Amino acid sequence: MPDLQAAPILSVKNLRKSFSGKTVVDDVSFDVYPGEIVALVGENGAGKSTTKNMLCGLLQPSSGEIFVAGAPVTQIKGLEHGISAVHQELSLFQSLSVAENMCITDLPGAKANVDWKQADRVAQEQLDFLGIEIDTKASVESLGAGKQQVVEIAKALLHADKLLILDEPTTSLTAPEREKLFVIMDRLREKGVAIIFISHFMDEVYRMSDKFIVLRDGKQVGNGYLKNVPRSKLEEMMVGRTIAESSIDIGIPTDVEAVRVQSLSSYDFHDVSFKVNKGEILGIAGLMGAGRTEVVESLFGIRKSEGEIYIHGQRVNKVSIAAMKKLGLCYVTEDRRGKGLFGIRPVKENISAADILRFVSRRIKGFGFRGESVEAQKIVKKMNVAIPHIDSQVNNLSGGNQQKVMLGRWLATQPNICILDEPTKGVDIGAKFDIHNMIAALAKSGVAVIIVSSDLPELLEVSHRITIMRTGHMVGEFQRDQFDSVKIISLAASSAFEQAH
Amino acid sequence: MSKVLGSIVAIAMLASSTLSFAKDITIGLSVDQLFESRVGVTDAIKAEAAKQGYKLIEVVADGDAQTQNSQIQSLVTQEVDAILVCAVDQNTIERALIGAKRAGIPVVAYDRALPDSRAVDAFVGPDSISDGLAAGQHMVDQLKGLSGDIVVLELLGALNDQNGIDRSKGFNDALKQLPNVEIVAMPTDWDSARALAATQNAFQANPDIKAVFAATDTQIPSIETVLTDIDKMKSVGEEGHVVVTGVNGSNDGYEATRKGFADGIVVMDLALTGQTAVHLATALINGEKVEMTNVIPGSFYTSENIESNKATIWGAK
Amino acid sequence: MDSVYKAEGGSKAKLRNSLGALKTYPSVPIIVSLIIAFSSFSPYFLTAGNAESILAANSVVMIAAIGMTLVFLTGGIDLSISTVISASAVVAGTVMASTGSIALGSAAAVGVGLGFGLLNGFLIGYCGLTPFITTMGTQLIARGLAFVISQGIAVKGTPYALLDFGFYTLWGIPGVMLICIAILIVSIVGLSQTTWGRELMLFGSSRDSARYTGINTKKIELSVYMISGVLAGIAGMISIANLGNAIPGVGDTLLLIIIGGVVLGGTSMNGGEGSITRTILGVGILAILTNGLNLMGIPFYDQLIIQGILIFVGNGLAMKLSSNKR
Amino acid sequence: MDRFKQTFSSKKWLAIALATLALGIALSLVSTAFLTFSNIQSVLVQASVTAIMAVGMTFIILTGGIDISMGAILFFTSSLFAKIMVETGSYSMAFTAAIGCACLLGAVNGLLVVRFKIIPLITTLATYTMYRGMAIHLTGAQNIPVPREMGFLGNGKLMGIPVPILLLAIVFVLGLYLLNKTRFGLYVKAIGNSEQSARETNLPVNWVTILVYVIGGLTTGIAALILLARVGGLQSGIGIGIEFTVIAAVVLGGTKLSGGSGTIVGSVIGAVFLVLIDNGLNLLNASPYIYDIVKGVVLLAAVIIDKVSFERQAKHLLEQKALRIKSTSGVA
Repeated sequence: MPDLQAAPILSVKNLRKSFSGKTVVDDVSFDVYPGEIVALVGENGAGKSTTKNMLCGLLQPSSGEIFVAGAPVTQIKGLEHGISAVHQELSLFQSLSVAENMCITDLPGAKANVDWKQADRVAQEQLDFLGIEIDTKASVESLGAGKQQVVEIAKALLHADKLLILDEPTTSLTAPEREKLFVIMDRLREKGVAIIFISHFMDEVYRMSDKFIVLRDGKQVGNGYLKNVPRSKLEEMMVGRTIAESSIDIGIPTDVEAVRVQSLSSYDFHDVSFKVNKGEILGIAGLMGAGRTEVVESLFGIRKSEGEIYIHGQRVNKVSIAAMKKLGLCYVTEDRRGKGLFGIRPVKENISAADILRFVSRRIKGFGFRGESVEAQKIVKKMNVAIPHIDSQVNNLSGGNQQKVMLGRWLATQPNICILDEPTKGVDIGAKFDIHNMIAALAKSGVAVIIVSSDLPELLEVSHRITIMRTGHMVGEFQRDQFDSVKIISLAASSAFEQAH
Repeated sequence: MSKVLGSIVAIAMLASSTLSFAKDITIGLSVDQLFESRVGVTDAIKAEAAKQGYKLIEVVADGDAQTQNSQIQSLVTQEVDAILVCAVDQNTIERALIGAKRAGIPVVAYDRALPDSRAVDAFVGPDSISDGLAAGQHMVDQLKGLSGDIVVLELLGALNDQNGIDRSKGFNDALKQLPNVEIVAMPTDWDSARALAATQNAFQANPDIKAVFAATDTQIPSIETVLTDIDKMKSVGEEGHVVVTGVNGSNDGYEATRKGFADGIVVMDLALTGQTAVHLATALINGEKVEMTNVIPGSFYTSENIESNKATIWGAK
Repeated sequence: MDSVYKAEGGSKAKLRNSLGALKTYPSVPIIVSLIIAFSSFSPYFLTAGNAESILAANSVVMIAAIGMTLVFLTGGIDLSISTVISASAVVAGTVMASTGSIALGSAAAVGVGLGFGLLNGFLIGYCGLTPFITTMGTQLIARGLAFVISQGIAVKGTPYALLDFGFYTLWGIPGVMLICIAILIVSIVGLSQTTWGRELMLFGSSRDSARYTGINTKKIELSVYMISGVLAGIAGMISIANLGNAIPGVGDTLLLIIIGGVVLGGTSMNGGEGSITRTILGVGILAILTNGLNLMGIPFYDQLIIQGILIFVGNGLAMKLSSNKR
Repeated sequence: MDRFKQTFSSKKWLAIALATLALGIALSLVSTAFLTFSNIQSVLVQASVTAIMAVGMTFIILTGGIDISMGAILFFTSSLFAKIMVETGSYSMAFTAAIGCACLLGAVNGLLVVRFKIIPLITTLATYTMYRGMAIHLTGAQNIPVPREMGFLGNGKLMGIPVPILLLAIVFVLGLYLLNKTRFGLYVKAIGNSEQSARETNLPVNWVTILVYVIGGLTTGIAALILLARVGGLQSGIGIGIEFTVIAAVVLGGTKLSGGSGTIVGSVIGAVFLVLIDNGLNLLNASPYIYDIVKGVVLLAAVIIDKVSFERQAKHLLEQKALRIKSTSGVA
């Protein structure tokens, strides 16, 4: 249990971080005592990861005070101060063994004669302490996601024994794995290790944490002891409002069916069914790893799946990207850099990529790109993209402009069913506003829109209907007039743990 | 650069010192690849050309037919008076040679015959058939007394090289005298590493090989290595000695023969080949008729007389 | 270019334009300085005859380099190009020796190239194997094939008409180079002016993005290795016209020159960056360099050293310039 | 069964070991001469040069690099050795210079790769051309014989074991030690897994990278001396092109060309396997030109089999995930 007699392990006052003049995190102050679990919660983009990075020493704060064990420091030095973080993206070396991964930064024995037995022992002890059975000689790639997560935690604890920061540690875990993790967290607490626990899952937060810090739009909007705060209150703090206050007119959907999915299943989701009418905007809410992206990618023919897909009432027998494009579908991926844009190619080629022929007037069939620049320029203007030149490399654009280029590419195919995956991820406010307006305009023109987003206010603002996914299943649906952010969050964020009860 | 300048100065001095009434003569020398015996002939050519006061442009193709073609073309471009060529392989530079012929430039092939060429005016090189025959004859003399089937290993040169083909022909002709001989032939592409592997494998398959003929004596050390591996290294005259003969005249062959490991080698006369090549070119430039094929037979030396003839062996060091 | 530059106008824009061109084709100044240097060293360098011999001698490398460029643009590599040249030359030579028909010979050469291209393309595009190892395997197979068929000896019996074609020139341009130029034009147009070419470039710059955009990535990869095989076949046929006979090892030594030329031109091995025009310049540099150094009497081994340095420096320069591009 | 599968996938070299064993058995059925002590010794001696180089190449490929200048390093090193031997007659000087120079050329590769960040294939292509030119420059393409005593390296015996096998054993053991017992070895594999993660973890990426190329040079230098001794003298162009055989051996041995995973045992067995193919074709009296075709087919078969087994594994993991999702209920 928290030892309040001792000095706080970490104490921060008025922490602030800004990037090129833009403040991302402002006025964050809290104390962490040994053996305490502090939940750091907030919506996507609230500033959690920036705060985390300052706390584990990856970033230096722009201003504010930090005290480690009572002593002031300007920047945290992870190893030295006994603080370490387990990030969402695992950084393990896949083909190396568990022991090798855990000990790589501090190998026992001489440089030229590593004591592997000792390394195994150290790793084994650490894993034993965490109560997890993993063969220290097994290669990391042969382990499941859950065990990899544990290895990462064990590695972090090996080097930092005062404060551990866990960033969404449970998203890729199964229910039993999650239970094990919680047991581990309890053990650490008993040993006097403090934990900062970043999570979307409210039930987990309530089950595990002693204190909470809520961030919203980069500001700390609340902190204190969890037992004094009911869950609905905490969720309100995170969201900032209870009902969507839409300023955008998204029109009224028709009752003509555009797309229907019937008991779709694959490796990543099971028995998913939904439909969207023309002019309707369907939001798909859920947490990362819930299978949302996989569902829409399957709908677009990128992934293999089983089940039935109907477009305009017609069953699609051979689902492939080409077939779906032909039927008027488009899919704007969430992974802009990796799977969306052609970074080193010019803007115009990125815009015309999905339907090159539409951009050119060809004197001879099949030859030439006459008029491509002009047509692409039109799209650029229409989408309000700010670029130096139509021939500039897309890599050099800002996130918002890149997103618009990608949207422009797909809208140019004149789709009648539009799937947008995280359409405003990493985009500034202005561009976000533009994109929301564009989505509304699309719906009003009769296009069926499916939006996958982790940004709940966004879904509340632009959707006619929101359906919620959790661990590969569809678990609930709300019409616009029933929108309730707190209910939606709690539905999306209930874990398997909660279901079991 | 200094090299180029140096040779220009040297040629200018030569030209002024000899009482030459004709214009400067330039000879293009196209070499397939640089290796020991080729360098030997090339050096002889250079020496003879310098003696005659000719300017010499040398290009080396590094074993590549394409390169040699373009190099010969560039010699034609430079309007040389004659081209001396040792082709990468037979038949690989026909087009370039025809180009030279069309430009009215006489072509002398040296060292490697181009029997099918329509463009070569004269050839000078080793008498490979007689060389092979000589090496074979000595082997026959050594093996004559043996009864039963005799297995002989022949390390071929390259299958696309006239010298290799002719040496093999001569050698096989000689061995026809023995009724009970079986020849195991292994191609080596003139490559010692390949000769090494081939010999190794041959002795694995036929541990009873009685004699080895190497189309080039630079491969004799490889044979030595293999025989040592399997404990069959015996000198000439000792019980169980494997008869070894070869053609060429390199230091490898000289040393092996001198030490009594090899029974004997045929030594090519590189100096004479080089001189003849330049003389043929001179004759052709002057419009004289020359003999098409000029072969220079090598001399066979055994371990008994090789040391006393050291001076005539080009490779001996 | 268009509106933005027009609006700027004036000498500044012109300067920027020419600087841009320099960044796209960093090899141009190298070529120009090489030509100036060599022509001052050798009176024979800037002659029609020499130009002709440079052109004729490099047609095989140039045609193969076009194929390699396409492969590089997809982020792959085709090590089998060199030995497929040999294999198709030998097969074509054998066919011509027995039938006397140039048409049949050409068909055989292209057929062999196509066969190997399809094999590579299938294994890489459809089975997802690594290009390096796959083409290393087919390289060995093609070389073996060339030597098995020819028994290691140049195949004689080339029809006279083909030999004569080897000497044919039009306005001083050798016939073989004319074929090469025709292929160059087709490939430049194909790459820059067709949907296929565009999809290839996009695929090379990001294969995942291409897949997500609905580009048939397997077909693109298959087509590229297929074309590279066919071009190797044509190069094999050209080598017969060039050399007079079909030679089993004719292409084997060319691999590094082909890769060197492409890389020197500034086409990136990571894909999506580069062009056929750059390859022409890259191969051109190597050709001019070799010819000029020969005329200067620099021994070939010193030429190798210079070549190595140039490949490294040239590639580094091209990469640096293109990464800073606008 | 599962356990068997697991050891099989974690010890990839077992595949090539089994293939080698199978080929060996097949050969011994075809020829009685095969399964003799002397033949096995001879196979190992023949494999020693490529196997020693394969040990070095394994380190390089494990970091995700490649060195196609190895053949040229071999050529240059043997040229230098022979040249110094002829000019000074001093063994110690020639040995020191040759081995030192081999390491130096490797270091140049490593430095260029680290400093200019041009991909290793292109970097070593450029150095390949340069080293080769330098070697011919040095010797004027002359054949240079080496003293007969040097043959000891090629076919001498120590304690009844041929010296090349002994040297291979030493290099093999040292390689195993370096890769498995030192920090360096772990770093090598880590860099091959993810250079970025390795940098973020503060591993000495640059030093390790340079060092693997030095090891590549060193093993090439040792191989050069053995080859030189066995061939009996320097022949112009010796070793050129050998790097592709070495790469093939490493890949056949189960090392991933993209880096990160692989073993030295596998590479050495891979080299032996390639020699066995030669040996077998020899025994079958096959045309020497078929060798390339057989090797090409074997190489392709090996990568295809590897790919298929990898995909099976990946599918297995996905199916497990699907089962997990199916088992959780969809109702709140």
